[in-house]
Amino acid sequence: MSFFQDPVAAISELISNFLNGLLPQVWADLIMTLLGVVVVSSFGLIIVIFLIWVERKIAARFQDRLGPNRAGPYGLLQTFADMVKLVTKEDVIPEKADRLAFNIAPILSVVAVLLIWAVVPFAPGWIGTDLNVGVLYIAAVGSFGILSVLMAGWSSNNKYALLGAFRAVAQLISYEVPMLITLMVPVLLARGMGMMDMVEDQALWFIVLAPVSGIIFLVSSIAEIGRTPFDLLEAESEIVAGYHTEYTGMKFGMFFAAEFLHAFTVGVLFAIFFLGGWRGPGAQDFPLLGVIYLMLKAFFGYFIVMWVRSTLPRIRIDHMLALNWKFLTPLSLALLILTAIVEKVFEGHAWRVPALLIGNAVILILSYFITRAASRRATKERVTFKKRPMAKPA
Amino acid sequence: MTAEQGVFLFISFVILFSAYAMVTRSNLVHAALFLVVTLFGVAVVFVLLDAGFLAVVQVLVYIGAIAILMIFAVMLTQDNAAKEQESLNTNYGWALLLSALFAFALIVMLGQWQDAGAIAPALGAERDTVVELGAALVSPAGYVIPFEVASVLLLAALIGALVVARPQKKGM
Amino acid sequence: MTTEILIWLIPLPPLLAFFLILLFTRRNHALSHTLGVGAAFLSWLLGMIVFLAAIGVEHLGEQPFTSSVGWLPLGSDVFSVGVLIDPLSAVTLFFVAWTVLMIFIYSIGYHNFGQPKGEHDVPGLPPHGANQHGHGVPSVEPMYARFFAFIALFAFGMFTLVVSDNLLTLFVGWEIMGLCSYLLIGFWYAKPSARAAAIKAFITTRVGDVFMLLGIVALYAATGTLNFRQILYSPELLQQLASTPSVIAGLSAAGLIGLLLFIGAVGKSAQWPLHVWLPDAMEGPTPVSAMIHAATMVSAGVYMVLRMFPLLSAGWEHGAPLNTTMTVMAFIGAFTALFAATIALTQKDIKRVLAYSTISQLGYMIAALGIGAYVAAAFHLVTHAFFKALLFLGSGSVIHGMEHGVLHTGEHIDPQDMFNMGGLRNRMPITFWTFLIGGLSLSGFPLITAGFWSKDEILADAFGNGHLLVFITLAVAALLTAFYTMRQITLTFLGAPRTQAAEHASESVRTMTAPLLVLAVFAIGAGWVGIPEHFPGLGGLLPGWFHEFVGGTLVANPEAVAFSIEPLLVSVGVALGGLTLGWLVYRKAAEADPLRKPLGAIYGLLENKYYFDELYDSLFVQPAKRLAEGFSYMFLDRQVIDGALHRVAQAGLSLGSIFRNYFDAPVVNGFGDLTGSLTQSFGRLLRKVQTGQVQQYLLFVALLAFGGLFYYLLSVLQ
Amino acid sequence: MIPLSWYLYLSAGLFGLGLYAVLARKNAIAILMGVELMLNAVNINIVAFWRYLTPQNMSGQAFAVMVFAVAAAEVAVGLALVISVYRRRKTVDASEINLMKW
Repeated sequence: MSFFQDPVAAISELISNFLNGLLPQVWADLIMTLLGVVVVSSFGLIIVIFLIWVERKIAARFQDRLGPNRAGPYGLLQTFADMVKLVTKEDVIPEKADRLAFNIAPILSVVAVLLIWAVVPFAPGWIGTDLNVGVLYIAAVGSFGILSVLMAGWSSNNKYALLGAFRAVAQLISYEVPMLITLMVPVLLARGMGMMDMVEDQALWFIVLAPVSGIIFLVSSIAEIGRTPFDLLEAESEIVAGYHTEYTGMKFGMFFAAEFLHAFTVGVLFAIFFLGGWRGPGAQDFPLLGVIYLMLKAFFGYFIVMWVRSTLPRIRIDHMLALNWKFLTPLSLALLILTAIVEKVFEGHAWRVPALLIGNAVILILSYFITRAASRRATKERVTFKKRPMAKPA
Repeated sequence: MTAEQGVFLFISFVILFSAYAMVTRSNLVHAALFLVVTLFGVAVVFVLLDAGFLAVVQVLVYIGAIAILMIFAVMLTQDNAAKEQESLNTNYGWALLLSALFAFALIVMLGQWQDAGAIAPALGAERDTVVELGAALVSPAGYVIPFEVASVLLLAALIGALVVARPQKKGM
Repeated sequence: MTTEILIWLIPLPPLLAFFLILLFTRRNHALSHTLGVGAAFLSWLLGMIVFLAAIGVEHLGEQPFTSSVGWLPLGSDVFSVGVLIDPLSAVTLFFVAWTVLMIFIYSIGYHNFGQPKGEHDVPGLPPHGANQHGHGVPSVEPMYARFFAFIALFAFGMFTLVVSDNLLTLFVGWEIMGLCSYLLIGFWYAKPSARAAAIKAFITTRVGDVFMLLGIVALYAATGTLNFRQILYSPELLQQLASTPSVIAGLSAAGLIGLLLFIGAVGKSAQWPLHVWLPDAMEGPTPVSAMIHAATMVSAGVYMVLRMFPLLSAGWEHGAPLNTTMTVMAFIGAFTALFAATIALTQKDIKRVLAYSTISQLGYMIAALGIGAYVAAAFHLVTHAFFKALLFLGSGSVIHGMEHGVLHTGEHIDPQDMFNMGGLRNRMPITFWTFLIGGLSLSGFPLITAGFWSKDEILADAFGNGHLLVFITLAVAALLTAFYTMRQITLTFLGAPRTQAAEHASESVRTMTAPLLVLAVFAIGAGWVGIPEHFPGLGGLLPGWFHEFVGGTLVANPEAVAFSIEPLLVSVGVALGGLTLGWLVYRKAAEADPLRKPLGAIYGLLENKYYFDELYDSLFVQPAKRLAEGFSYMFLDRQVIDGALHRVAQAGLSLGSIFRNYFDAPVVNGFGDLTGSLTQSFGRLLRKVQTGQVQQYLLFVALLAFGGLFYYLLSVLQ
Repeated sequence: MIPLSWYLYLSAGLFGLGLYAVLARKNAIAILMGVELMLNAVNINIVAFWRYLTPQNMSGQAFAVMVFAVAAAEVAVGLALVISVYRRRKTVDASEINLMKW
């Protein structure tokens, strides 16, 4: 295998040969693993710097502004300047704060996102570890994110922070339900929970086979990262900044970075589960191409997230919960059942794809009618508030 | 001592230490956080036992749901004054004695047992235990009825929890 | 295979009905009872199909309908549950299906469906009646749908019990019925007496159930299976069980397990000494009484004993001396039969008489089993279910008629007291005739009634196999039975009305009388299937297939006892004699019982049911309370040192008070004071047994668990 | 290689700690946490036995899954009860929740 075909494999072989010559097998393996961890997580963390710039630029375009344009060419160095600012800021810990939890929370929030990257298949053969329960793993480590939010909110000893944490738990745990259920759809289609198999099985992108599931996944993921319109956990007009109200300096920076990285990770996951991951012409032979495909697809998902963010206003908390429990969860369950039945009945049949598509369409139409009927009933039953007495000038 | 043994000893130390901290900390949120560490350690033990699926489920269910709910409940029910209170009830002496005896007796009993020194047989590289577990859970020759009963149990718990925790109507 | 599927389906309709009624149709009375009766009807239909299929099969005992599924894999084994229809369960299914259906239909009328709502009716109390056109009329039960839900669940339990092929599911059905009987006896939960009766029934039967569960566990430990056929149809296994000694000296493993199971049946079938719950259970609505006491629940106990008969009789051969278990059964059964019959003589409440009569008749069956008369016991179980259900429903109809009269006249009398009745035969002809048939059947009126044939067979068996003591006891009990039955009929229906209400009683609605008529047919006809072949004149006229059919359940088909004239004469004599005596004594009875004077103190003893309730109260309930209090004092003082200090202080205090009283007050006075204060402070300390602190309770649980562990350790380390 | 007994000792220790929490902690939620510890100890045992003694069939893991389900149900209902009690009595102290006495 030549260097140009697969540079990463070539380099890692080089290093491991070097280490094996130096150290016993166990230690060499350990160091190789650690190196892999460092590489993958650095990749994640470095890409954040770039992401922040991209997001600010694109958001500015949506809002008819220019965005950062002073530091460096096209404002590229803006993020570095911000970093310097954050690092040099005074690190304030509130007096009554719970120091242990307060300090661990931001680290945990970054870790939670980085852990997902361990199972991201970048290209054929390029994966941190190919767990046979990869999908479940993603769902599992996501819970650390919730934990970090809770810890941050509670330990700050600030009522806004605590309120933010409460909202976060209500929202994140709720939206985990439809997200997990929709994740089962690609699992069913790929007949396995391994991430590599998932991508390799997508000769036909799953977004084609399960379009509605893809959309549900994207929506609930946006809720999971807590971005507009689901940014109730840090709604600045209501609860200052939510769970990270009390954080300054680099700790705040960690939350900030984690959020951006999480948003991008959602794009990556969307690409893996529904857009065929690294698949693309020539990716099998040149893994580097696969990485590029994956990143392009991920940016597409990320772009949608940004688009939604700059378009929609924040929704009310009861609407947020109602959308989840009364709409997304039943819908995703219906889709899961549909997919399971179709996969069983039309196994290996030419009608499998059309059947899935038709099923998706039928469920979508049905849900439209049910929702419309429900909303009509709700309009009828809407509580009419009493007219308040007007203040009259004396 | 092999690397595996080292990992095991380290992780059991972490588990027992954090469990001890959970039991003794009077600050309930700290206790819950230590519980999380313990649960995570148990997940690692599952990995050591070649039960990767269980490890992931352990993290998902215990940390992602149970521990979070615990912390949530602590926050809902704790007023700040309660933080300083004595965390143990008046039975603690007896409790300490009894649970120490219990653990000791268990250890003695298990140590006496003939298979205690068993070494894990090879699992076989071909086997995908996740697939086997899935098949066992839903095949009629396996555990499909307990599995369904468990789902009914969860549904019942869901409804029961809703009913119990729902604010009472006036006059009830 | 199709028959097996049908068997699986039998218990399901009532269960479905239970959930549907409870969840959806509670507010709609008509829909609720349609669901309930419909479910009972479906089960009946399935039961009849299965029954007909079953009697069509030759040697059903050897090749019964069975089907099972694996339920719980246990290590290398799979615990399977399934259904089994062999001759015994087929006939049980037959009478259960019929009586259950009849009781469901009867309940519609009994709970006054279609009547207006009462103004003062509240859930939890019997309806008080509504006012219509200036007269009181019965009002509809406020918890109408709930009743149907409960009895549907009850029916589910019974059907499960009958069709199950292993002890575990049998026990599940058994316990479901236990729960339902608790719910139904306490149906009118706002009545304190109903609540107490419900708790009493639940706890008393629970005593038996715990032993039964122990028996089941012991059986599983000994054999590794709970399947009837695997245990009962392998003579080697039974032989082995009968020859292994158990932990109790002098008792084989089979004997111990059998006794434990039998205690379960004693609780469920209300045998002495666990009979106390059944009369009190009359607090429930009458269809419930019929269901619990006649057709299903108490029969379940006997059914279980019949089921396990090969185990109970393991090591015993026909004609050989009885083994321990059987001796116990024969003794308890015969004793209960006589004992309950004597109590029934003096009861005033029409339903209580029947309750004691039920206990007595169940004693008959147990005694019959105890002497090895397997078929006779099964036969009596069937006939008894029919005529006793008939009698209970009939008594319900009487009470209903009386209530009607009470509401009409506005008198304040107890509509269940027989001494308030009299002359009802003109007012309620259908009830009278059917009740008469039931009563005659119960007393064993010769030749035409079902009760005669079954009772005669038991007596013949007892006589023929030389169990004279049992024979005499049962014969005396039969005499008493006939006597109190006639007493009941005379007091209720014959003579002149003793109250205004009785004069204005009215016949019940058709939904109540129709089941009576159907059951009356069975109360006569059910006996004809078991007429012994050699009976003079009648033998062989009708095919007496019952003996052969049910006998086929056992591995060795028991031989019918040879015909002899003595027991027949005795049984005819006691039936007719009892009936005549009853009529003679009560013909002219007015407000007081004519037996009271001649019997004197015995009458009081009987009237108070031999003071068994009081005995149990002072024997178990009070000491339990005292023990509990003492226990707390000894152990539960929370802090050891604090508690010790406390007690030292207490002791000092009482010591001080002794001195003070000794010096200060007159000795007698002081002694009195001291006693009082000591008792008081003692009591105050003692009642702390129940601290309400769950962790202290848990501490004891853990202590016990540790004790078990420690014991195990000791035995292992030896 | 790790002998089976190590896992058993670990689980025994964990069980003891959980038991202590259940018996001695005042706060009802802490008691629930102790119960979780005990359940985890049991699970370690189950899985260890599976791995060491009967790896050929999946009974051990299946039972562990059942334990997860039971634990989830237990926590859901338990916490609901705690919240409900807190609403009425403004305390989650198990030694103060003692209405059922005498």
